[in-house]
Amino acid sequence: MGRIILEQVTKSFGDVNVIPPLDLEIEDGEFVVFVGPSGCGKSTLLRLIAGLEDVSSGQISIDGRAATELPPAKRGLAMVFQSYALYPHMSVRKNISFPLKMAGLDQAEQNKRVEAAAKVLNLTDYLDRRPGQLSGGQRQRVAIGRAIVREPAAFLFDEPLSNLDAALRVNMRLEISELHNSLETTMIYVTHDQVEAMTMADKIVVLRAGHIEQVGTPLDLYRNPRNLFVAGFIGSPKMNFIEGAEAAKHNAATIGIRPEHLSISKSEGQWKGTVGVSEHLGSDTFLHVHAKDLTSEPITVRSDGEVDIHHGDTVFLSPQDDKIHRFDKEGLRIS
Amino acid sequence: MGRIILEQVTKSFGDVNVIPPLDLEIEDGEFVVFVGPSGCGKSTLLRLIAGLEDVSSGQISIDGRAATELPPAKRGLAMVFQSYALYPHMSVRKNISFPLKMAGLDQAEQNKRVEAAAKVLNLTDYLDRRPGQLSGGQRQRVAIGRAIVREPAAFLFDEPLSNLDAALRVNMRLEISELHNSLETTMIYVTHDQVEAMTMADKIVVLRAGHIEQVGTPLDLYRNPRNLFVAGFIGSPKMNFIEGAEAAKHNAATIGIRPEHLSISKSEGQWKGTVGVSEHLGSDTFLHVHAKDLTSEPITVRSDGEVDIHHGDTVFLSPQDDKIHRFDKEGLRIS
Amino acid sequence: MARAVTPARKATVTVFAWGVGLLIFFPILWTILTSFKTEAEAIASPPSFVGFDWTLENYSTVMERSNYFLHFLNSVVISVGSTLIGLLVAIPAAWSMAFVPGKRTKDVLMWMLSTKMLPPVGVLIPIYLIFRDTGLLDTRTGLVIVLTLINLPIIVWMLYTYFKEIPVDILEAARMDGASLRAEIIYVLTPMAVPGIASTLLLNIILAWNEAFWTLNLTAANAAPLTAFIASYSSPEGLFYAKLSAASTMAIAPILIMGWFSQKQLVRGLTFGAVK
Amino acid sequence: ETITIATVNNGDMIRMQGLTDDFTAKNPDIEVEWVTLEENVLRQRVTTDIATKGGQYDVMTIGTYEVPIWGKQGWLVSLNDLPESYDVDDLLPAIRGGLTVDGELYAAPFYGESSMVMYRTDLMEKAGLEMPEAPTWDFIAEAARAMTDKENEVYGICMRGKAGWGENVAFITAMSNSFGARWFDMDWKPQFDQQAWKDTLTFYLDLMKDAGPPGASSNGFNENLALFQTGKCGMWIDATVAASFVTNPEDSEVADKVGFALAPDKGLGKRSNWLWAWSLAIPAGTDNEAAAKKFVEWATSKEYLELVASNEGWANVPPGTRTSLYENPEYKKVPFAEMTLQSINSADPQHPTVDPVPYVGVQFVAIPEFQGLATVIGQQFSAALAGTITADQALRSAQQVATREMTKAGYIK
Amino acid sequence: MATQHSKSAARFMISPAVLLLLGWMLIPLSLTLYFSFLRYNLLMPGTEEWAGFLNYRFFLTDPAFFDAIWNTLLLVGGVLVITIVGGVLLALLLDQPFWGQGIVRILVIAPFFVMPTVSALVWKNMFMNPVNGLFAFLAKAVGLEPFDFLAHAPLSSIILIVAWGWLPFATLILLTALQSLDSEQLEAAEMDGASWLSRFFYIMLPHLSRAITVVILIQTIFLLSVFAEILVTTNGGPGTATTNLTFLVYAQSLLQFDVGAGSAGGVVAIILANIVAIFLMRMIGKNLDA
Ligand SMILES: Nc1ncnc2c1ncn2[C@@H]1O[C@H](COP(=O)(O)OP(=O)(O)OP(=O)(O)O)[C@@H](O)[C@H]1O
Ligand SMILES: Nc1ncnc2c1ncn2[C@@H]1O[C@H](COP(=O)(O)OP(=O)(O)OP(=O)(O)O)[C@@H](O)[C@H]1O
Ligand SMILES: [Mg+2]
Ligand SMILES: [Mg+2]
Repeated sequence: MGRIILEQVTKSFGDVNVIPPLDLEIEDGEFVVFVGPSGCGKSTLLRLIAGLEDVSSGQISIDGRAATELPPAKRGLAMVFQSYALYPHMSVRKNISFPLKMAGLDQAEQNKRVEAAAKVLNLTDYLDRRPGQLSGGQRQRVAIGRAIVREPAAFLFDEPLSNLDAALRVNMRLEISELHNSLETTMIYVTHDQVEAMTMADKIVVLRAGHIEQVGTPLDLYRNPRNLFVAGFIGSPKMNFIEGAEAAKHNAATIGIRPEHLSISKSEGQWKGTVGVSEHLGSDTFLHVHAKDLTSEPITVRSDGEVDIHHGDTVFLSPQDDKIHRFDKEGLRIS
Repeated sequence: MGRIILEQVTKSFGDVNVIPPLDLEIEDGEFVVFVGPSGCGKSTLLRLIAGLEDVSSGQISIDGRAATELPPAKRGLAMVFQSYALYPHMSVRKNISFPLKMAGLDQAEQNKRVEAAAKVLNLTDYLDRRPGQLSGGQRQRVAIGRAIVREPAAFLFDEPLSNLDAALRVNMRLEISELHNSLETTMIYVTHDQVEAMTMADKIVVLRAGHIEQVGTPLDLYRNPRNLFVAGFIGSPKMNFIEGAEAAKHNAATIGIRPEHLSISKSEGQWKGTVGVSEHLGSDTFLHVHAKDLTSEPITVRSDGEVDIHHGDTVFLSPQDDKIHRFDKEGLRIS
Repeated sequence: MARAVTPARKATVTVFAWGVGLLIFFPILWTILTSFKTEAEAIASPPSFVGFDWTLENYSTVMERSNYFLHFLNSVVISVGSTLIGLLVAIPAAWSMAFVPGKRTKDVLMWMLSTKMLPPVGVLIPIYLIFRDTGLLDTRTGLVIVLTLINLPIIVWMLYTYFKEIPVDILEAARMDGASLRAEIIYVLTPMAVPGIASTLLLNIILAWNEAFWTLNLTAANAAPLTAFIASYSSPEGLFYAKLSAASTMAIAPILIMGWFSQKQLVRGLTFGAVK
Repeated sequence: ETITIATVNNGDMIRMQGLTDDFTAKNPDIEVEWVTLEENVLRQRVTTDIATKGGQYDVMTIGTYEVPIWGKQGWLVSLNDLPESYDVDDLLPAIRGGLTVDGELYAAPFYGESSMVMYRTDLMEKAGLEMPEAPTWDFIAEAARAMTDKENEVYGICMRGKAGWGENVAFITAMSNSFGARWFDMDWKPQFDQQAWKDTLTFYLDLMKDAGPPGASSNGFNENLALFQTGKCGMWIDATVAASFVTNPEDSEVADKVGFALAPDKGLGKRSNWLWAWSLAIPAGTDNEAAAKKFVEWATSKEYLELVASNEGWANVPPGTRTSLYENPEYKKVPFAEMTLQSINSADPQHPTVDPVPYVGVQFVAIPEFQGLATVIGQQFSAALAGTITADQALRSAQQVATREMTKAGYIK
Repeated sequence: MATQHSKSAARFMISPAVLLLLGWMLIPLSLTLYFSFLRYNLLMPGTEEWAGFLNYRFFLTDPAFFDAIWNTLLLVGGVLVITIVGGVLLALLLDQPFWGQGIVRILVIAPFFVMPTVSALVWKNMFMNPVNGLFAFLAKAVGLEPFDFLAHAPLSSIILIVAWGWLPFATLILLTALQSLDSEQLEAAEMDGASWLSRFFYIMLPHLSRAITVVILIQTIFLLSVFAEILVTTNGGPGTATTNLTFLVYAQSLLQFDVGAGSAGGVVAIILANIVAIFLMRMIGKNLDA
């Protein structure tokens, strides 16, 4: 249940080729996150899997069955939309039972399953409300409820949290993770949020312009990004890149070092620079250090807690040597 | 230019008293951030200053002039709305020059100022587009552009970044900060985002139900929150609170310790607990530790980089003693 | 713009708005008043506003003379019938255009609207011949068909604009939930578009109710609606203003009352639909 | 059996509708459905129906304009076989003549009307004049000017001015007959370029300008009726049926001050009164011919007149159809009875004009093209009355339009 | 949504509407076209014969023809101007808070429910009549000469009557559009120093442009075929002052039952209407996309 295979799938809208041939395997029970810049084709890919768009060529199979030609209703997948897409004219109960009604289940069975789902999602008290009377987080749970009652082969989430405020996002993130742990159903999740991708995924798929740049576990991508793009995309604040002489010293065209792997000191260190903007979060401080001889961009340094360094100070930075990433001229990792 | 004083300002909507008497002084050139839970009156306060709402009682003065009775157009303030409120039927150029046109400036002067603003905001290439053809970040810059061409006494921002995606937010945040550095105009900024508040503000005003809970610099609030509310509100992930016996040991009703001020160890430490969910960000790991004898909520611990601790492990936590915050029965800080 | 409105200002606006409202409504008010006058008073000069002998005579004459209820029933059947059938045909069409737009969608829509521009007098004879040969003359069915056809473009167009406002997501969600096309339209689209559909319905009932050319020319005794009822009171030899006023009042009363009750719906639907 | 009857919404017809029970009592197997409509709508509908053989009606109410045209087409059932008791010969000869084509009676007259002068006896007296029984146009003009008192909203004369073939054209055509004008000569050549027409129109316009009410260019029968009833007209030349309205004290403020006279003449031997009869006809091919005939017979019979008289009084009997009615001593008491009869008798649809014409009809020309043509010409006349064009211009375009239409229709070769 | 499944479903679902309208357009239209080339008078059956372009020649050279086109345009334009200007003003008024909003709204909407014949009769006889009408009464009351509307300003009077009937429709649509204007935009403009008038011209009016196009589109369709009001009040006169195309075709086809000429007129009217339509569509097409 829930193994999804894409073979040589392509998609064009008119003349625009959005997805070049793409292969992907998603194992049963996996939590896969798609990330990539805006417009790279994440949603399109999800919609191809869902059957909401036709593939231009290639094959999709779900659980070993060819699904390329199946209409969405027949694929046995459930989707949670960014906007939740709840039925505004139905009560929460009706919303959740809608897929069951469509499947022709009898009323008693419908009720049983709805109650069960509501319990899991803490929605029991809200079953008779309309979506318009719910808070954002509750709505999201209804959307998930509608998806889980059916016991689908897989869940598809398209940026489900992007409409929520920061506090709710954190909560919902935890809830979805727990849901995955308890249901053990395949989940495909699109997000542009670093933290979500890193904390939720079993496997992250990094996309750029419809291409898969790298597939791997979050920490794998964090530690061993295959190329400059992935290195820059994964991690926040983003990795600092240094080219030229300093990179050559490491036998690379470019080297990368994450802000959290740089230590800063007023007295001594490898690279010298001047402090530009510094951002004090209390828990951390992000310092933007201008080191003109290394790179034109400021180098971001993260240091814990509060540091006694100010705008204009001259400082020295020292990278942790084993955390330096090296890339060749084509931007590929050298390991 | 830009000194704003509120004296005994109140605001009620019908029966609902949204702002109880409130005093606040904002110095010229300051960057003040209003934070507080949703519905606490942040926007209302901003709109009172802008003149978009009438005060129910009290006085507002701007630059020493009584402004309480002035219509918005006469107060010399500029506002950037959460929704940007761009004029959809006008080009970017027209949008930005609108206030100048209203002020009756001649065409040449208008153009000069628009070009200058566009340059600062990197909008020169987009001047002839309509807002509908711009990305979120560009729109926001147009909204700011419309505000800065006028050289107002102060800028008012109502959650200007909340519509943007994470990456853009970071950029825009820096841009606004830089703008403030270069213009040195008073800015009042409403946000519910921790990072924005901490990194941008000269002074943060924490509001709860129309009351000012505390006013101070970001680090001041981080280090010396005046009460439980401020302590819980400032900082992310939020401070852990412990009551009961453990708190009593410190002569307090409640003690608080931030996740970043706890160290974790498998072998020894002050408090014992079991690891629940752990979230790996690569750069950090957030561990949720259940310590039943201390508190029913899980205690959040932040540790740098990756740690070799897993779900279910028994661990020990040690707070940094000097970072423990103590609160009395009323929730007020004991110092 | 939640600044307090001063009572003085509100009072001024109130007086002004009522003045304008009454001015616009005045012809109708006058008609209603006239319907309670005698024929002689109706043309009296100077005209009297309320200081006349109120009489129900005109109403009783009108009720005696013609079968108001038959006409009324015909009007209801014809306007409601044609609107409902119109909706039945238009909803799927509007669905197609709003949710599966093609290159030609706009053209099709515009073409549909342009069929509305056919001047009825130009095609009366052909239609009359067709109706004669199909036995549709003076039948409600015939009128329902004609009115459905002439109002269909407007219905399609209004629904299209309403549907455009419905997020596609929700229909896609229904599809993911296993709904067939039919289920999608019946359970999801239609209920969501209720305000829009309701105002389309109302607007078209009004248009059909007032349609006078076809309803007059294609009916005789059995299917004649209220427009024919009115036509039997306008300008005979002899004075008729009071009786006409009574008849008019009776003809517009049902639709006015319906309009009254559905005013909110009408306003809301139109906001939601015709204008973004 | 159900018969559907299309009628015009005039008072007499409405009354007939109210008396239907008498008919159904006598003919229990026949049911009657009424379609009552305003004149223009009615004409349009029955014409469409009969011309396309729609078969929606069994009895149609039509006027003297339609009967000759439709009769010639064979669209109507001949009524020559009405029973003896019906007494066809009792019908007024002028009326009967207008409904007969080639010896076949194609419609039974329900009521007939001509036009006459109605005047205010009090105002006439005040002006120091006395109305002769058969006035001339010159007297009328003099009297009208004398009676006019615009300050007090009294206008000496009210005449039709609203554009329309049944409105101003009917009136002016009847008037032109007395001035010696005609629509067409024997070769169907329009005659609007002749002096007689110019005299007619100039006379009409001058008189209306001096002594007519404002807004006359949109006044038809009803507008003038309202004016007269509210005491604003000194004289009103219009249909004889108006007499019963203006003398009805319930509706009319001047009921007891009205006198009647024949329509004026110009000394050329023709008076300016028209002739019209609303008549019942049966379309050929109806399924219910027998029942329809029974109805027509009932509605236009002597017994019907008595029925109305016994129910509503003699003044409300449909006038202008039967000689016997005017011989009835009861009816003779009605003030306008005599004048109506005289008016009707003085009209001759077969020979309406001073000079010979190829057409039938006093205030119309019984050819199909007349309605459209006359509507356009009526618009010109009303424009002249409104003062937007001169009489000459109006006649010139009338001539032009008429020539065009007649050429197109093939009358002028 | 653009899958093969949904595309074919769409084609299937739109077809009833398209087929019906196609039938409605093609059958009478082709008959009309055919008749327009015949010498065909209903009152003279049996004389139908091929007439070539005779009917067209006569219709197009009718002296009233150009007047009719001009009147049609004036009528449509005049009513549009009145209803849109009036509608905007009314919408602004009704958008203000005041007591009895609901009732006033109904009062304003009510004329829309009145049948054209009735409204024409009422206006003509009870208001515009220069002797008995209410306007005349008012004029006399203030010592003025009553104005003879239908004789001296016939087209304007008809425009007034028609506009009265359509004003509610425009008001309704514009009012609802106004209510959908984001209040923050107005506030932003206020912060930018815009006066009320500037806000109206620079913010509200552009916002209403889409609604205005909607009003123009729907009303034009109905206004092109205004007929009852003319028939009842002036019969197309005085002269040709109030003859519009529809009335001209009516005079041709229904007064003298000349089906040939009427059909030719109908065809001409259809062509002209479609020229107007194309012009409108151009304009609307842009505005509707938003
Ligand atoms: N119906 C369509 N017609 C044409 N182009 C389309 C269509 N839908 C999407 N695209 C294009 O395909 C590309 C991929 O779009 P998609 O929505 O999959 O991006 P995404 O990765 O989900 O971006 P985001 O993070 O902004 O949601 C974009 O360049 C978009 O413009
Ligand atoms: N026009 C109004 N009428 C009545 N109550 C209002 C009105 N505007 C705001 N309120 C109430 O005033 C309180 C403060 O609202 P305000 O918009 O200032 O909150 P906020 O702090 O900006 O919240 P958020 O973070 O959600 O934007 C809320 O409880 C709100 O319900
Ligand atoms: Mg997307
Ligand atoms: Mg707010």
